[in-house]
Amino acid sequence: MSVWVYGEQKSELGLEGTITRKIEEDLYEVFIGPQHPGSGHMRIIIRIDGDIIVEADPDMGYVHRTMEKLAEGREWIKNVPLFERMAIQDACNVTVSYIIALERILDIEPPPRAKYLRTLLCEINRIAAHLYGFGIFGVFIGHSTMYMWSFADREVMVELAERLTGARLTHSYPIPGGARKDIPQDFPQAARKAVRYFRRRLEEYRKIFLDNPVTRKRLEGVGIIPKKIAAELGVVGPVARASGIKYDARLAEPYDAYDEVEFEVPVFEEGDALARAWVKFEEIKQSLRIIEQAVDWLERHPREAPIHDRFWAKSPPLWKKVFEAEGRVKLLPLMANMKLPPGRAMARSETARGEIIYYVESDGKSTPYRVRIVSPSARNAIVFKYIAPGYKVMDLPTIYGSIDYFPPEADR
Amino acid sequence: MEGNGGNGGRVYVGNLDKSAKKAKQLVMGKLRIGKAVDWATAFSLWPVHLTTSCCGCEFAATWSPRFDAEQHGALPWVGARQTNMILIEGTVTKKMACAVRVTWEQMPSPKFAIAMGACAIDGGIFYNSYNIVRPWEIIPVDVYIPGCPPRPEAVARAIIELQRKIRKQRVVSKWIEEGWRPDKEYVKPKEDPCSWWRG
Amino acid sequence: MDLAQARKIVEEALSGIEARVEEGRGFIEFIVSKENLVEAASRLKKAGFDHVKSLTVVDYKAEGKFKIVYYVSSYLNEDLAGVIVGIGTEVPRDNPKMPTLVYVWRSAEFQEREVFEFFGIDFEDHPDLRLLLLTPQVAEKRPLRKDFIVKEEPIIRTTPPTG
Amino acid sequence: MAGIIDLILSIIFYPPIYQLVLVGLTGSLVVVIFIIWFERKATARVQRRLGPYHIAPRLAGLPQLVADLIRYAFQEVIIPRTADRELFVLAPIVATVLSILPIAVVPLTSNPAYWPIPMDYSILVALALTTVSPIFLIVAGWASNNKFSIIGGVREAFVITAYEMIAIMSILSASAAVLTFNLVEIVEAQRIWYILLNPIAFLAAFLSVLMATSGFPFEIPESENEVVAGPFTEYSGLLYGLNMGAAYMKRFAFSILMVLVFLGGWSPYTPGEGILSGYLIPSLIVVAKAAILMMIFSLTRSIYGRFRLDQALEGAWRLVFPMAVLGFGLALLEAYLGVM
Repeated sequence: MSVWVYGEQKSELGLEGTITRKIEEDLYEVFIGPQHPGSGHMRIIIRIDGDIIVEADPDMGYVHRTMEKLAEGREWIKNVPLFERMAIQDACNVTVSYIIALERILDIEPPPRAKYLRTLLCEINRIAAHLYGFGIFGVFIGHSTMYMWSFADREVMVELAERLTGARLTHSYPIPGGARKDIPQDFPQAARKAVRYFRRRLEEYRKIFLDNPVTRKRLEGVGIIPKKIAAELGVVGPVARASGIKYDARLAEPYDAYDEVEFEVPVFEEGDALARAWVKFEEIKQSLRIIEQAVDWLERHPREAPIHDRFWAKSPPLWKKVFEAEGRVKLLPLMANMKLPPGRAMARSETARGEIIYYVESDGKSTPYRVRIVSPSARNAIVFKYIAPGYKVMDLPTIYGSIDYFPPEADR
Repeated sequence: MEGNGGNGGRVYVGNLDKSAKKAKQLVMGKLRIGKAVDWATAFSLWPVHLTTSCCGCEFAATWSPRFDAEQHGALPWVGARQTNMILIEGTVTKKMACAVRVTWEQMPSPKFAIAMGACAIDGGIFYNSYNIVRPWEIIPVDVYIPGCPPRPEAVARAIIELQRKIRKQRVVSKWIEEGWRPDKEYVKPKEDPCSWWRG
Repeated sequence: MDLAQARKIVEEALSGIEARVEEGRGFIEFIVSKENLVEAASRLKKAGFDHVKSLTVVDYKAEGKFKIVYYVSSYLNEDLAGVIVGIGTEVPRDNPKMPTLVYVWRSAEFQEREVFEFFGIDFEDHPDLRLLLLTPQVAEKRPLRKDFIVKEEPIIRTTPPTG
Repeated sequence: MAGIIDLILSIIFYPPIYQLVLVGLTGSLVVVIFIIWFERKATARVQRRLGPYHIAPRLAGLPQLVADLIRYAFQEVIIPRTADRELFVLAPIVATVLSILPIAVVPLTSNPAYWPIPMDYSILVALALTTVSPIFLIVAGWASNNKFSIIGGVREAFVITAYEMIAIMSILSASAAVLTFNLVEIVEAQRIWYILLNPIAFLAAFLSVLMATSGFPFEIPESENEVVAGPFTEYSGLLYGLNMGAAYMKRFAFSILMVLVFLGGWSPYTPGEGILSGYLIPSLIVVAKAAILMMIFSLTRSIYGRFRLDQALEGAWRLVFPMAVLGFGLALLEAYLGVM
């Protein structure tokens, strides 16, 4: 068995992988996916020696829908719904950094109300996406009740988002210079009710899932990523935070209203699957705090169009009336064909699975010259290759579920 | 002779095809239980676990407590061999097309297909992508669900539509009598979706 | 820490290596020659930039070159976490070859495979340079290069749709 | 002609056969239909949803399994070209038959006229018969010639090593307490149900039955997230239906054994003369108790995930096996003290 030569750090980090295709032939090769309940829309080719995984080779691209290329042919704002399809259960978080990149090129700053609105929807999405992750995780370790409960409660958040934006999943909510809609009148009560409900439910989740003896036994000590290796592999989001890396794009480079609201970033030291589940669990609690604060702020401050004056000033008076009545910002037709000044920008935001990065380059036309997306799942995919070997076959779904890998996002 | 199954005439197994035909004649001709079979299949549409794209989110939500498609007897099942329905969830990429076709061929007849989402109808938002195929080029689709993504109610509705179709057009009992789906042509992909894999 | 401070740190680390500095909004990047890339990257890593956030390739067809930039940042050093620094190089379009940085930053491994299939850039000494996302037939077309064109319907029709 | 009819009648009314047909086949089918419905409904209730419903709203979806079975019965049966054809077809059939075979030897009444086979070692024979059917799951996994099936079969083999000893030991502890291998004597001796006298053995038996029938914390051979459907991955149509039914029928057979040994058998009722009082009512009581026990078994699905294979084996050998030994020791102590 040949071992990778790995620079100077080899002995220090113990990061040794085996070269694919060079391993001994007589090992059992099992193809997990793409039609397999233990993998989503991807395939993991594992080779096992007895019950131990010797090598895992993630075979991605089953959901590669060529977003980067399609974006080069579409107008700036038409790319928002396109990028949203990467992770539709986390739509606002995924697109907000693209919008921020556009705003950086345009050199505008959205009004504070728009910032709070975006933050509100981002956190609602984050909870929904974490619950989605919990549900899939539950099903992966055979716990169907966790799947059903978290999907049932996810509907609460989905409905909240629907009230705010009008769509269950694909909100297309943030737009350059602001947000598309103000909150409806009865939204604060509904949001507070949902927060109260969730605080109660989270206790029950803890009892049936995180503190369940069978679950604990399955998760503890599985898929351990030590801090140094986590940094070396460049994992993001809850995976990194469970390994003791205190990194969150909301802290590192605060966007929207995150520098004004109060929240903590939970960091765990263990780095195993249980710690990753706990990070997500604690993050839901923090998101609830942020939702409360954002709703309070929005209620305290007067309603005004949540969009930059550059776009709003030119709007006809009728549209202002529409906003007064419905809270809906109508877009100028020129926005669809808007030309951006030449320039390059990069922006990051923290989605539920970790940090997403957009590199946007404009050459002065109405379509981007290049958009580069690096999504959290794409960066976490490397975990399969380096962390899964050495664990048992039955640990593979645990690792998969705990890093909350979402193939459409990874493949773009 | 191929393998040990070629002759098929061992004493204790018998000729399965022949005995199956006889049993079919007996059951369908004499007992007339075609209606019961249609009823049973309509309420036992088990979709296979194959998530092709992001509509899988709403697919999962359809079986969540709020919409609970298990009410209608549909239970997502793990292996292709034990199921009789495939639910295409959104875009099918060129790489995934192979998986879709193979899964479809693995499923035992009578089988049904529902295509979910705009992408499964004509590409949807990805209509000009270089890496997608239309599902109807690969498998015969019974019911289409528009929407991007369709709401869970729409998915449940599609299941009910399919149930109605099976019971009204007596798809399954006709399949048993004639050995093929009378309402659907056999779809053969123009180009082999697995060519990238077979090399 | 803001970008100006980060620039100082990187310039200090890269002293002796000729680098062109380009600033964008939200990042700063240093373009070095192909030969110096591995050395420059190793020095950046020693300075605390421990992971690759994004490996971005832009195809400048008119100028006949690819610009390949590794955007790096830090996890272990919390001061550096707030900045994104790019280290990159330019290779000609007709013969794109460059050394791999997998041995410096392991987190670049999958992204280099991705760049290989989308642009056809050959990373010398990459341990496992295979296709990642695409099928061989699609990857042959090198879809993210500018000479691969996908058609898009115009948003404003000049003639009304008929029928 | 009359001789042939007599012969056929004598075969049908040969006690083990009619017990097998009446209780084993018909009874277990009814119980399994009810239990699977109960399992799906109870799980749905815990998970705050409805479960099967629209198939028959007035019966709350009770015929769901009937529909599934009819659908399976009329679906194509695919035999892969690479599979071992004979074994592939035979294995599920034999496994299903064998899994209800223990019912053919257990007496369900104290009236000697209706004992299937009057013998003194009925508990031993019944336990011996329960150990045969899992072999055919391994055969099914091997015959499919599919990687997942083979891994599933191997897992089944591992699990067998863990639960078999425990099941035999914990169920035999009752016979150690009464100092007999005759099930009727064991039942008759239970003035107090044996579960109260020896709860440790009951718990061990409960866990071993969960393992034997892929109950939920131990649903490892068919663990879908790694091995799709375990040994049954390649099975379709009727053959899969049989496979799926076999696990529940096995659970039914085990439950009847456990009812006789731990739960007093036909206990509040004293069988009398005649087929109604002597056979039907006591066996109905036993089947009803077994159904209640199976309902308890099925509740674990909604509470637990599944253990890893090595954890299940470790738990079985480190925790449940000593428990079974302890139960056996307790039984011997009780025999010495003459409690029963």
